[in-house]
Amino acid sequence: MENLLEIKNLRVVYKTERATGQALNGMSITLKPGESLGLVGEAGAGKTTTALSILNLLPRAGHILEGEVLFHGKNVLKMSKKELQNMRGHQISMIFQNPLTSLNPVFTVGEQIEMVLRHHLHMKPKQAEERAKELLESVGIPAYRLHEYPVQFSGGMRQRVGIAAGIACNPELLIADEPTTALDVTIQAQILELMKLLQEQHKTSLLMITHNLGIISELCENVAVMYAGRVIEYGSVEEVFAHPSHPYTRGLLGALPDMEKNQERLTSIPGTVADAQNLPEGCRFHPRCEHCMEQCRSKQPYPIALNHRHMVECFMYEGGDGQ
Amino acid sequence: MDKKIILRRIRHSRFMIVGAVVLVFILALSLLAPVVCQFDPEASSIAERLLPPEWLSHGMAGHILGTDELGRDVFTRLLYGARISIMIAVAVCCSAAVLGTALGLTAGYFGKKVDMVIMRAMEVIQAIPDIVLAICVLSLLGPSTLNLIIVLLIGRTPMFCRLARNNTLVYRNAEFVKASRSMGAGRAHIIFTQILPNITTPLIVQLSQAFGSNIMIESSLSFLGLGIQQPQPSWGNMIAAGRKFLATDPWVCFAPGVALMLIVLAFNFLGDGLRDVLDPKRT
Amino acid sequence: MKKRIRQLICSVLVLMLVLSCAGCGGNDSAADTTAAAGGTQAEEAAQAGSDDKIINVATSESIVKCDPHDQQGWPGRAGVAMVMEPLITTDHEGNFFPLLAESWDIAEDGLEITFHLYDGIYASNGEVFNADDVVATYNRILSDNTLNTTVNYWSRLDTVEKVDDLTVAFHFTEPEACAMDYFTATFCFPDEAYAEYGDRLWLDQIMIGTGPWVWDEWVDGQYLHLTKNQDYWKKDEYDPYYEEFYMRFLTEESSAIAAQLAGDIDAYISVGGISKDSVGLYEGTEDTTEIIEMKTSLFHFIGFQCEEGRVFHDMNLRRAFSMAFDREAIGTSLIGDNIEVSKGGLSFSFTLGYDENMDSPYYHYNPEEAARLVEESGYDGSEINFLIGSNVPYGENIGLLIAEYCQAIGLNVNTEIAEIASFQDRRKAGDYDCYLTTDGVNYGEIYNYMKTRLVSDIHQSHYVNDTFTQLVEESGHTLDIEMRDELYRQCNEILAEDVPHINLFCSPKIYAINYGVTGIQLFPDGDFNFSRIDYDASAVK
Amino acid sequence: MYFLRFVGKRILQTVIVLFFVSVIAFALIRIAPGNPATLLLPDNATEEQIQEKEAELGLDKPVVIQYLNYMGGVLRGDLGTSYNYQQPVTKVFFSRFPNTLRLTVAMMLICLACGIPLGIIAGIKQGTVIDFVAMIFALLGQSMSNVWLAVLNIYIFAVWLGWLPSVGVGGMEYLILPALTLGYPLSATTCRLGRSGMIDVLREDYITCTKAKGIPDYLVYCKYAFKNALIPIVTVVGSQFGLFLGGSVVVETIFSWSGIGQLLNQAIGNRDYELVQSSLLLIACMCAVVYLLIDIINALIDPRITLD
Repeated sequence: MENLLEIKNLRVVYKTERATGQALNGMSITLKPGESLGLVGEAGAGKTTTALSILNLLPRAGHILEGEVLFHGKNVLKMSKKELQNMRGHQISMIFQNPLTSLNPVFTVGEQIEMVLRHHLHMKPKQAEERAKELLESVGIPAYRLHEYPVQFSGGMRQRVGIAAGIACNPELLIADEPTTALDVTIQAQILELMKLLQEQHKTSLLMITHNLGIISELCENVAVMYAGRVIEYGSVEEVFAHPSHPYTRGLLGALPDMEKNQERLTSIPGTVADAQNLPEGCRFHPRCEHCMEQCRSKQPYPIALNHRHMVECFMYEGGDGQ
Repeated sequence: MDKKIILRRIRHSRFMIVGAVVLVFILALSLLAPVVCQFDPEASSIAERLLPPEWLSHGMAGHILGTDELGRDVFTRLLYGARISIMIAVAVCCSAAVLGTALGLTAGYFGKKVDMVIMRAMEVIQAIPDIVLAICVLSLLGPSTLNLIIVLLIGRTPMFCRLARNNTLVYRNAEFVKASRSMGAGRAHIIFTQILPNITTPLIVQLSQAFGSNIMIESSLSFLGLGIQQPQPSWGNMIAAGRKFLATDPWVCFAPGVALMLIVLAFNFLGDGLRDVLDPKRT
Repeated sequence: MKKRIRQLICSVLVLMLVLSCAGCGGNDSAADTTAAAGGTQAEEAAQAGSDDKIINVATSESIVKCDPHDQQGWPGRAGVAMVMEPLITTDHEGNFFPLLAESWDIAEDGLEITFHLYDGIYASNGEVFNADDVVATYNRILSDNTLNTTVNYWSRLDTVEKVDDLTVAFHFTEPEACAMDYFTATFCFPDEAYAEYGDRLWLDQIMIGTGPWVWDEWVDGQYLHLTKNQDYWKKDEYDPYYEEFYMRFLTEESSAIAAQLAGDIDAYISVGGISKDSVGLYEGTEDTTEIIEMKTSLFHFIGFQCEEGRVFHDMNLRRAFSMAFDREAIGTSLIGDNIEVSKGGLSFSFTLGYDENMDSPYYHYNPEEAARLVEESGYDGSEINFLIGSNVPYGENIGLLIAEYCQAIGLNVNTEIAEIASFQDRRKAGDYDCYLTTDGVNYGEIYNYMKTRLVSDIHQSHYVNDTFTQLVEESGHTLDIEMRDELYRQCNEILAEDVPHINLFCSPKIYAINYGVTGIQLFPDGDFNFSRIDYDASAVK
Repeated sequence: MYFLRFVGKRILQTVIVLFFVSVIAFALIRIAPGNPATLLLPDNATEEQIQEKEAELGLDKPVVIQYLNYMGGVLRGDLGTSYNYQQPVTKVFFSRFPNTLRLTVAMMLICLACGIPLGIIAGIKQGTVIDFVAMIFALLGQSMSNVWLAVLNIYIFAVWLGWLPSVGVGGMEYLILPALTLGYPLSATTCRLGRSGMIDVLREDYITCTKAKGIPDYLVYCKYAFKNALIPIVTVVGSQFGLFLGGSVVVETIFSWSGIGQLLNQAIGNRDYELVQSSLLLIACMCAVVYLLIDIINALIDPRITLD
């Protein structure tokens, strides 16, 4: 089965007035149709940049230096404006992080859903309105609120509208950029429930971007841990959560309170997140790594396959001894 | 925003540099007027009436931009006129900005009754056209420069007040204001340390544009005979006087017109550059 | 609910836009009954027959109201004169000609004047015009003594009496020297029309009269439109070629000239005359436009505040002021070469009371003598307020030049330009040291000027000279012109000596009329009359 | 219906403003020196003739009575008679008003036709040549005083090229120059507002989100982004429209365009008390209506703005 989405060695930098930040430094992931992949990492690891690169929607300051983003084998970065517009919202759609600012304040909620239907599925306004009502019902919003404005909705409800708009054209790939971060826990659970349900109904493949490991374990089959613009560990959720190999992943999992173990202190990772403007040499994590070896400081580690469903980028496993 | 960023932006902002250069040039010329030109701006000599511009044929000694209908040197009057016009503009704009902001802040922050009263007062002032205000006040108090400043001040305050009030409303119920209020900050503290810094940017931009528009309004009032009285030169009354000779001797009118355009352009360039430099959201 | 509000608001907006575009489209928006606004002149001209039967005359001041007896400006009087006619007309130089009245005789004691009307006069609505109409007109004037005509002319008229159908007798309380001039400036209206409409005769612009033209429409600030009276009672004497007459109000001189050069207007009769510097624009139009330069009696003069304790109470300072500046230089540079500089007193070569060998020493430019007088007078250098009316032609520049000359001889004179209303107010209160304004010697008479400004002292100048007052009173009652001339001459002598008022110069007026347009009467005191306007093909070069 | 409550409240506020305008106009014009009676009569009018004229005009009564009579008349819809024109103020005002209205509408059309599109394009293509040209157009426009611009227009189009008649009221060709003189500075302001508005809006998340939905660029800019950038434009352009309903004295004087501005200027010169007061009231009234419309339009555009 040929890959739905493949990102190969993607390098992206942001040129701002202050300095140039290396957001992505040779990132690679693959996604099969129907598969759901979790992308996890701290803030500034390049998660949102990845999402925007897939849709070739980088802001004015973002520049793609090298690498490819293949969707159905076709490189998105080389697509014409026409093709891009047909793909976005139709084959790939995205749900944004902050529901308060991702909905156009001066247009009704219905309009923001119907515009996708009218443009991609060429529906008549009447027909589009009906379909929009169904979509709202499906995400748990009463249909009569179609003509209301975003200002009249709470954060959670707005995120549901974003989701409704995202799944309007039954996209093959749904990118969710930290959909629940701005919401409180109870609403989070409802949103996740909703996404799980939608995934089963429409078989859309999901790229879930979050820093919340709980969400990953519930929703995704595979997980890719990102640090300073690279994927440092990739594998199935069971495998990675059971045997976290990369010191950073161990640190992440160690930071989680575990009901069974009665730990007094949670392990935390010393030091701060790698600064995109001046990344350390060699392995980006070495300043914060207890098992830091000589070669870590100079050379960039290469992906090592621990087994067929688990890969890590760390010299500790160079000899293939797979602790 | 730290100084370093602002300084670098200033260096890169073309508008600001051009505006500043032209402004400094005009200010320098008008301040050095006694040195630069040998003619008395108010002394007329009938023999040399309506001479065409000699440009630099006699160096600085000749009538560089020709003479007006009473034989007074246009270039000299231009420079002395610049002094008066700029002085009035600066006086009016700064005082209007301070008064307007104060009113705007109180209206915006205290809201309801205070806001209603101040805003209605501003509407009343704006409902009365400038010229009516000018004619009545000037003919009552006499057309001196101070009275002109008072009239222009009254006319310009509503603009600043409205701007300050709208911005204050935006910030009044912003989170950080609520936070500081919850920490027991006094009203004055909130207004001056919290709200005022946030609304200074639009006010500064408005101030720079007000300079330009104020000079234009002063020239319109002088055109109607209400602004600065002859023999004192001002660009407005020079254009008004020169209009009769537009077809036969156009330079009498073009010189102050171009000068007026240049200085207002300079102020606008400066204002525009300032807007970009102080724009917090600029990446 | 929100949807419905939106439809409501949008419909209101669309309606407003359509309404304003209708107004903007230039078609007649029926703003009100009489003066239809909008309505482009070009369209009307096209509808009313070929272009050359229409005459366009531009003036620099606009008409403000149509009341024949309350007009202030000359354009207003000229417009009314074309529709309503006076009893007699004049050439403004003392000669009178019959119009409504065929002949007239003045009683010995000057207390009664009788007019004999032509037979067979009828108004534009066919109404017969006889003695009753004249009596009705003058009774209306006597009934309201706040009208301009009443105040200016008829303060001494007692009663008007109808002798028979064609004869009217006027009785005066005292002999009125300039009565005949005043008859030429009072317009008569038909009494039946006045009985029927009353003041609406002019408020609603009905304006029925016996004149050669019929009032069609006056649009405030734009134009006055008259059509030819096909059935004029003096058709044999005056039957104009033109069908329509437009008087356009173009306050902006350079644009009026541009309009004439472009052929939109046929004559430019500016109230103040075309300025010397703008005449240059007419170069190259020598064969189409005639530049007429009229010597008029419009003169600039300066009045002093001679009250006790004020600077100019001292006669020598007034003389110093008069000698301080060069009238010739100022006049020629600002106004024109053929101005007539005053030699003393009030009169000019074409007015009564003029004396060739009058040569007052104080009317010569003599700065040394002036400076000497100033030192002797012990003048303390306090500021002298030189008030100038903003409507005085060339006033600002003349004032600035004079002030500069005075500063040179030590008089600290500062000019102040005052708006008309405050200028009048300040003068009535005497709140000035000296003021500059203009006046016209109407019909060659200087009596009115001396009586009001010096004897009854309406400007509180506190100048008192008993012999002068006695001379002026006497001249007011003498009807014989030679006697009056002698009295005025003596008055001028006193004025040249005491210098309460100093006369600068009388300025010519320049008009521009296209060749072929005839019949525009231009009088030496600045007045003008269009009622006999006509076209003469032979005159076109 | 809270909408009607808002309009009602607003009308009440307008009445208060109009009341103050009438008081201030009444006082201002009377403070100015000069007596209308003496202006209407020739110089040599005697004292009692002036008294009689004042009685005729009703100026001999104490000031307060005059004000009450005047306001009584206004409430009955009779805005008094003009001393100079001897005609009801409404007739004089509305015989001149269509000219000012035509000029203001033409000015608005020019401003909407070239100000807004230029501003939008400059906002979208920020930093390119078009943006630079638009900025120069805007800066030039804002630095032209209407005295100087009017004189320049007359010189270029009427005197030098001779295409257009420079002065007078009439058909379309008379309207172009004055409308251009008023329209250009306003379209410059609109262009700047449009540009800064667009720049701010295009930074917002929802624009990226709309693009992420594959909506073509022209729709994103001209519909979804434009509507957000519209509010500052509507407020400023609307208030200018209200202001210019009072006529621009300078432009009307230079172009002899007999509109309200010139009428007001002459009326003040002649101390025509009732004409000045009533004209100011009518202008203030129109401005209030226009401001009300602006608020309603703003509320229609942006639901976040509540008609408080």
